[in-house]
Amino acid sequence: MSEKALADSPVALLECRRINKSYNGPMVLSEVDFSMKRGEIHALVGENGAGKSTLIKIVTGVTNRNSGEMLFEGRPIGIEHSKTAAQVLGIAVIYQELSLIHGMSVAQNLFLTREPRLPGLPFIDIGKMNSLAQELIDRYGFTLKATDVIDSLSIAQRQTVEILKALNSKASLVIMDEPTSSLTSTESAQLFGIIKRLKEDGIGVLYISHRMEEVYALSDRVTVLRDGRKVAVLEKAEIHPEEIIRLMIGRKLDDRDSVHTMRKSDREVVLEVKGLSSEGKFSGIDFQLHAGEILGIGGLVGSGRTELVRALYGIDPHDSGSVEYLGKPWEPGVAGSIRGGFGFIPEERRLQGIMGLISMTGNIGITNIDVIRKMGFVSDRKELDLARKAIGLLNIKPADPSVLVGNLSGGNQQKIVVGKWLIRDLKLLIVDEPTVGIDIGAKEEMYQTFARLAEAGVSIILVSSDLPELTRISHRILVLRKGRIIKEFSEGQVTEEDVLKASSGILPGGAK
Amino acid sequence: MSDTKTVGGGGTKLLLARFRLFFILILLMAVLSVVSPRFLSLENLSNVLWSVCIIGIMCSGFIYSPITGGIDLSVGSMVALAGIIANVLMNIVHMPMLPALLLTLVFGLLVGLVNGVVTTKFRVPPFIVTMAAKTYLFGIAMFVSNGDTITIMGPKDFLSIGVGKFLGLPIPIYIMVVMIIASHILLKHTVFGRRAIAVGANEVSAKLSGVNPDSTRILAYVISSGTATVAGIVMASLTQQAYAPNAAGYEFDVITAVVIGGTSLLGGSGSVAGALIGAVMVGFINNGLNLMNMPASFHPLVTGIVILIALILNQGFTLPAWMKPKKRAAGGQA
Amino acid sequence: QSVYKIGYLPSTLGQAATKAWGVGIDNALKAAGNIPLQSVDAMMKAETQVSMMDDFINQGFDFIILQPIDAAALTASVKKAESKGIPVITLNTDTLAPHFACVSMDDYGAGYKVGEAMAKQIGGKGNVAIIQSPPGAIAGVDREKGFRAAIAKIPAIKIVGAQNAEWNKDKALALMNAFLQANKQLDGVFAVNDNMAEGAAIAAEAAGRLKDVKIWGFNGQLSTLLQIEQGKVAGTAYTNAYEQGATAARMALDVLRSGTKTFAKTQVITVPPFMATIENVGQIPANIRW
Amino acid sequence: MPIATLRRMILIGLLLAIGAVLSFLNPSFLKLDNLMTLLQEASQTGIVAIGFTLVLITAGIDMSIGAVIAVTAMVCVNFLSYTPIPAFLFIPLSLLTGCLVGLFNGYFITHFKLPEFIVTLASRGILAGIALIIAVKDSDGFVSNVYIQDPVYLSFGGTVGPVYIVTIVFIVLAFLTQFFLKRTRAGTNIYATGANPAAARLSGINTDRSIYGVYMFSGFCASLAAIFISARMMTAMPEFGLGSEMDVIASVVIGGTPFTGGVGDIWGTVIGTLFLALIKNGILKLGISPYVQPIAIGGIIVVVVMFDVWYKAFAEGIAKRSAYRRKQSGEAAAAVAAEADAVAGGDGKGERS
Ligand SMILES: Nc1ncnc2c1ncn2[C@@H]1O[C@H](COP(=O)(O)OP(=O)(O)OP(=O)(O)O)[C@@H](O)[C@H]1O
Ligand SMILES: Nc1ncnc2c1ncn2[C@@H]1O[C@H](COP(=O)(O)OP(=O)(O)OP(=O)(O)O)[C@@H](O)[C@H]1O
Ligand SMILES: [Mg+2]
Ligand SMILES: [Mg+2]
Repeated sequence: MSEKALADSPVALLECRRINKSYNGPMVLSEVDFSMKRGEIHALVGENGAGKSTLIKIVTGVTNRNSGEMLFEGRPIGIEHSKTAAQVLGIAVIYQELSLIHGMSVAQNLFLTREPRLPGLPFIDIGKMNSLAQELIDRYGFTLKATDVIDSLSIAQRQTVEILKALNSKASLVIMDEPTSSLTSTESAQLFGIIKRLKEDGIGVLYISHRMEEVYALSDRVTVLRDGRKVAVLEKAEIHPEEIIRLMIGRKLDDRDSVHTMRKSDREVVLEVKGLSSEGKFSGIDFQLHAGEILGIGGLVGSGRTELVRALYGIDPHDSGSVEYLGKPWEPGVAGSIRGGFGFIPEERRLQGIMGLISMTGNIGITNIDVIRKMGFVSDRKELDLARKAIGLLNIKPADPSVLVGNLSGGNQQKIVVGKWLIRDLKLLIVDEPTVGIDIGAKEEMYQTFARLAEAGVSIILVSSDLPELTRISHRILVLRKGRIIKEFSEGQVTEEDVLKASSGILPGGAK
Repeated sequence: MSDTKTVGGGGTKLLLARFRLFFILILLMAVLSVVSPRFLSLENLSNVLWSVCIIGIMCSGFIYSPITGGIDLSVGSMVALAGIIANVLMNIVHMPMLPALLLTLVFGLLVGLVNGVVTTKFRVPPFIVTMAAKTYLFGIAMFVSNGDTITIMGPKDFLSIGVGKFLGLPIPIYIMVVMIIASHILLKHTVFGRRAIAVGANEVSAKLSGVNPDSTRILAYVISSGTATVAGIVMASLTQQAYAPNAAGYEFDVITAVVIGGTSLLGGSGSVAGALIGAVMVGFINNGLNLMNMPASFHPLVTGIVILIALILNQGFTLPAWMKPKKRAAGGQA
Repeated sequence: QSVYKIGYLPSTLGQAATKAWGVGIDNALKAAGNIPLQSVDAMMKAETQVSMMDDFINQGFDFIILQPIDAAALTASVKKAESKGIPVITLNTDTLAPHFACVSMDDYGAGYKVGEAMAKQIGGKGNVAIIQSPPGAIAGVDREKGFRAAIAKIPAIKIVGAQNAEWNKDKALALMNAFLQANKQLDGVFAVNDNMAEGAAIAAEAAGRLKDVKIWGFNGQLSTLLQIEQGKVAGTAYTNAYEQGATAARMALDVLRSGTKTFAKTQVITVPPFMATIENVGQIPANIRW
Repeated sequence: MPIATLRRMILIGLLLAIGAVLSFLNPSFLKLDNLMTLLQEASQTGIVAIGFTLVLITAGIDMSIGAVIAVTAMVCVNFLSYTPIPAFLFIPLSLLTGCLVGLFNGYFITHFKLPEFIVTLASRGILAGIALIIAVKDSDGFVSNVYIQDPVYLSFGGTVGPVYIVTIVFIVLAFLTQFFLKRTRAGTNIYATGANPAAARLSGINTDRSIYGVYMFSGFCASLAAIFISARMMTAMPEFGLGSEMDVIASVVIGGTPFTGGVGDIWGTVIGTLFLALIKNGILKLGISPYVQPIAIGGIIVVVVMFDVWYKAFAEGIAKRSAYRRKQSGEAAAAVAAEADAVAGGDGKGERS
């Protein structure tokens, strides 16, 4: 059968009917219907914890459904299909959590379980594997070496390997769970090209993203989930930004434009950094941070932003330069920073932010141990109060403080990471990519929280690759490039494009 | 159910697990009392506690090494070495008892410090560091004692620690109970306890929250070695003997007790009370087998099987696939 | 006269008996002209002892005094040594292959005598228990067999329990507690070494039943003789371990000087045991207490 | 790769240096007999260590290997004493013992999700008991260690030329296992299982099968070693091998296979085994107090691993810095061009550095 004929055939590529699921507790999915066609780009959207990842895990057999029916290319899929079934069936998945094997090369990862073998023998043909892998990389135009070890790649590069891995299987359905959450705009653009190519080849793409622009631009149809129920399926013509958001979160959001005005602060200087350098990471960093100011730090991936804020917080040492905090010389160090009123929200949530096997209370308590301690002992009651406060503040779901954080949805985990700082008495909050994986409603809430904090006099350093976010909420933006401050936007109107150009070394003439 | 009990690595599930463990213990006691009528006598139970006290004392401190995501295999050798050093100080250097025991304790703490520093500052996996320590501490014990089986003849006060009684119960039982309670409070209600759990659960996250993972870990090994030293002193006085191969392999008994008690070897959770129950369970099994006069060959076999059963029961029983009732296909409508 | 290289290879150096043999050997060698002795510790592991034997052979020792951890396990090594012209004396445990000599303590016979002596102490009737060595440890097994043979002759004495305490004092202590619990009437306990007898005595004393239970050990090490004098341990099968070691050393020197290298039959020398009890323990002079 | 290679070179260098010092201090060291027995010792540990390396690669641990040796030896002795089955038939059968134990371990680890350490520790106890129970007894019911005289069985303790058979088997097994690890899908799956089990599962690897596989192989290797040990000693004791876990672990770790999983290979283990055997032999040779041996071995393990950790950090630092410099100069230009394309109407000038 030709591809064209396949795409037009009446049998849906994937059909889910009345799927129910609970993880020993409340229903995570109830009576969810879902269907998609060949050659279709279908977006699945919903708030954090709406059940998107769970639905695709059920489709791929990683998790079992409680009840419901599933058909793939017209054939029913059993309730306990094996973990490899997704591959047997021809479904390729890019999971929300990266699933590459460290210590192995790009090629080994791309061909995992499908390694080419010497003709007639059970032995792997390493040379062939590497050349096939390199071919694949080149075909899609990525700059990777097949023999590079995964550990040496940046997060963005790893994400591209993940994408290539999915492309490498001859799948008729490709599922992507937030594939762009850690990609830069260039790589994202590349990915969109690939997605369109897949569509042309008659392959269905199921796409999950919290970046609404992408959803509008790409999808042929959108399914909206809310609290584990399907609330709507929108055809191409019906896809309107306000409508989707309303369906997702049940209310409208303010309009946002892409041009923002920067404003200088004349309040007292909280932090003054002079000539801060750390070999191989950043050098000659000078800036001042005022009370109640949100200082954005932009730059390409790998420009040294994370390293800079880590050094400021005192996790990593610096080589030279000095820091003044509240007018006094300051030697960065984590414990001292926390005591001094710093807060820090790290970049990689699962690795650095949460303790998955521990309850929300425990996670929040350890950061605020100074608040709940008394002569070496801790007060359980105070700790619980803090946890309740954080849950209320960010509307964390479920609202049970004894739930293990590892069992929360990705977005709610991120809320814990942020929330545990917000309940403290802060003077300076450092946030590194705070809204990765957070749904649009929660994002807005978080922006408002930042704005409120700033109003109350808290200074915020915001590292973000999300340009709309960066330009919209920052009062001032520093752009880093190769570890140096290449540009400062402190007044006038700034567009996302200006920041991007500066990050790439193309300095706009306008501002400053 | 109130939430207050669930803080810091608790969770309702763990609470249930703890009760479950208790039920398993009761079950075991019931079985043993049926098998051997002597089992439930007060005197026998006190004897079991007496024989468990070395392991129990070791557990009280050892538990911090798995909680912080490590392990301390050197505790067995430390017990033996502590006895030898205490004997050297008291009967060869002729120090008075109290300073001698304190000095022994200081030595034990130093060993823990070395273990901790090597694992944290030099980033050597704790399994290897403490396995090596187990080996060289044994060597040192052999070296110091010249390989002798030393019979400790005095001082009188020292010998009465092990065999003396207070209110009808041997003194080591009191030592064990006090140390277990202290350790329980340390784990559940102090800053150090919280930090130890946090470091075990996610070191990076703990670090970003202002916990110093290295010093927390070092302290964990110091405590572990320290309690092993106390156990060594009690054992020396109990057996009136100091001998390098004594207590060899006790580290495995301690690990078994702690794991039965619900402590994860991966770090981030642990229960001192559970560890005590675990130790008592192993003690009961041995005692029961002795009472029944079961041939020696069957002891390790039965103990191993009971341990596996206890672990499986404690973890929440999962039926093997082939034992599960067959489910009808999806949702019934297919 | 050339200096001989003589090696002493006990099961472990850490026990009073193995130590005393070593001292006995060393003293005899010193007396015969400052002949050096090298001793190594196999730490109770047969595999280790075998590889140490191999090493002694490779290093070209002239004579090896071996206390085999296991009769069967060391047979191959003894054979190998003698085939390379290195005569071997075994101490206490004979191996299965014929070799130069075995200086033995007669475990079976001594165990038998312990049985008789204990039976007399408890008046020819009652309950007794045995604290065993690990299964397969030939010396312990022979002692137990001898003891059982003696007790079997007296129908009024019942063996109510036999358990392994792995030569350990603390295990013997816990075990004795169980014996005391399980048997309201317990009249005698035979521990197959002194160490375990001492452990049993601690338990009996703590339970207040030391007077009722006659605890016997085996070996006759210094501390146990002391406990016999104090009335805590009822008796032990004492052997003069110094003399045993010295005998082995003197035989070694004789054969080295004679130059004989092959032996059709193992020469067995048995050192007689002495049943030490509170009545006669004073007869053992201090210089042969070890 | 160069990191691992260089480390290996250093270890080999050290090996040779210690050998040289020893042969200088004690002439009997270089005797062929001594070298061959040294290799024999190393091979006995080494065979077990090969299996153990695979377990470590899956980030597991197998504490039951010592007890497997004991039980296998007992199984063989039972065949010898009570059946007329010839050795060449029952030896393959008895090798199944280890595989069965591995199956048992694998079942409890994968099905009940119990920690590897505790499962294998429990099976160690169970096996130690079984070894005693099935041990051959004399007429009074006491364990008696059989003196093996079966010529076929004993031939396993023999030599080909000057080389012990166990050494040859060790080398062949090392080659095969290394090839299996690096060149088959099953081998790759083992690495993936250890490096990131969740990701491996998502990639469609049956991690349970890998785990069953490594524990069964580890058991198999222990059983194989048991044949050689008992043939060498012409007997089998129910406590054979118990406690040898530590030597095996030490060899593997000195060889450079870490506890974290996903990394390691057989050549490292081979070198580690030789290293440990050499140290032990050396201490014996130099007539140093036997009590120094544990002190020295413990110390060496710590020093080697400490060096490892330091060296890895050092080498990684260098690699990172040079990669960073390369990036700064070369790839930056490409990135600039790409970004410039993406930004419509960019009027700035591309920066070159
Ligand atoms: N392993 C688990 N055990 C228990 N509950 C879980 C588990 N995984 C997910 N959940 C719960 O299921 C719900 C749906 O989670 P899911 O990961 O599907 O959300 P999502 O829509 O992908 O959200 P996000 O956008 O934040 O990734 C959440 O409430 C979450 O807490
Ligand atoms: N010590 C170092 N040696 C070599 N290269 C380094 C070093 N530190 C950082 N780099 C490189 O420089 C980059 C700086 O990383 P950093 O995470 O600070 O960038 P970023 O601007 O925060 O980007 P991201 O969006 O990934 O957070 C890294 O990707 C790494 O490749
Ligand atoms: Mg998700
Ligand atoms: Mg960053």
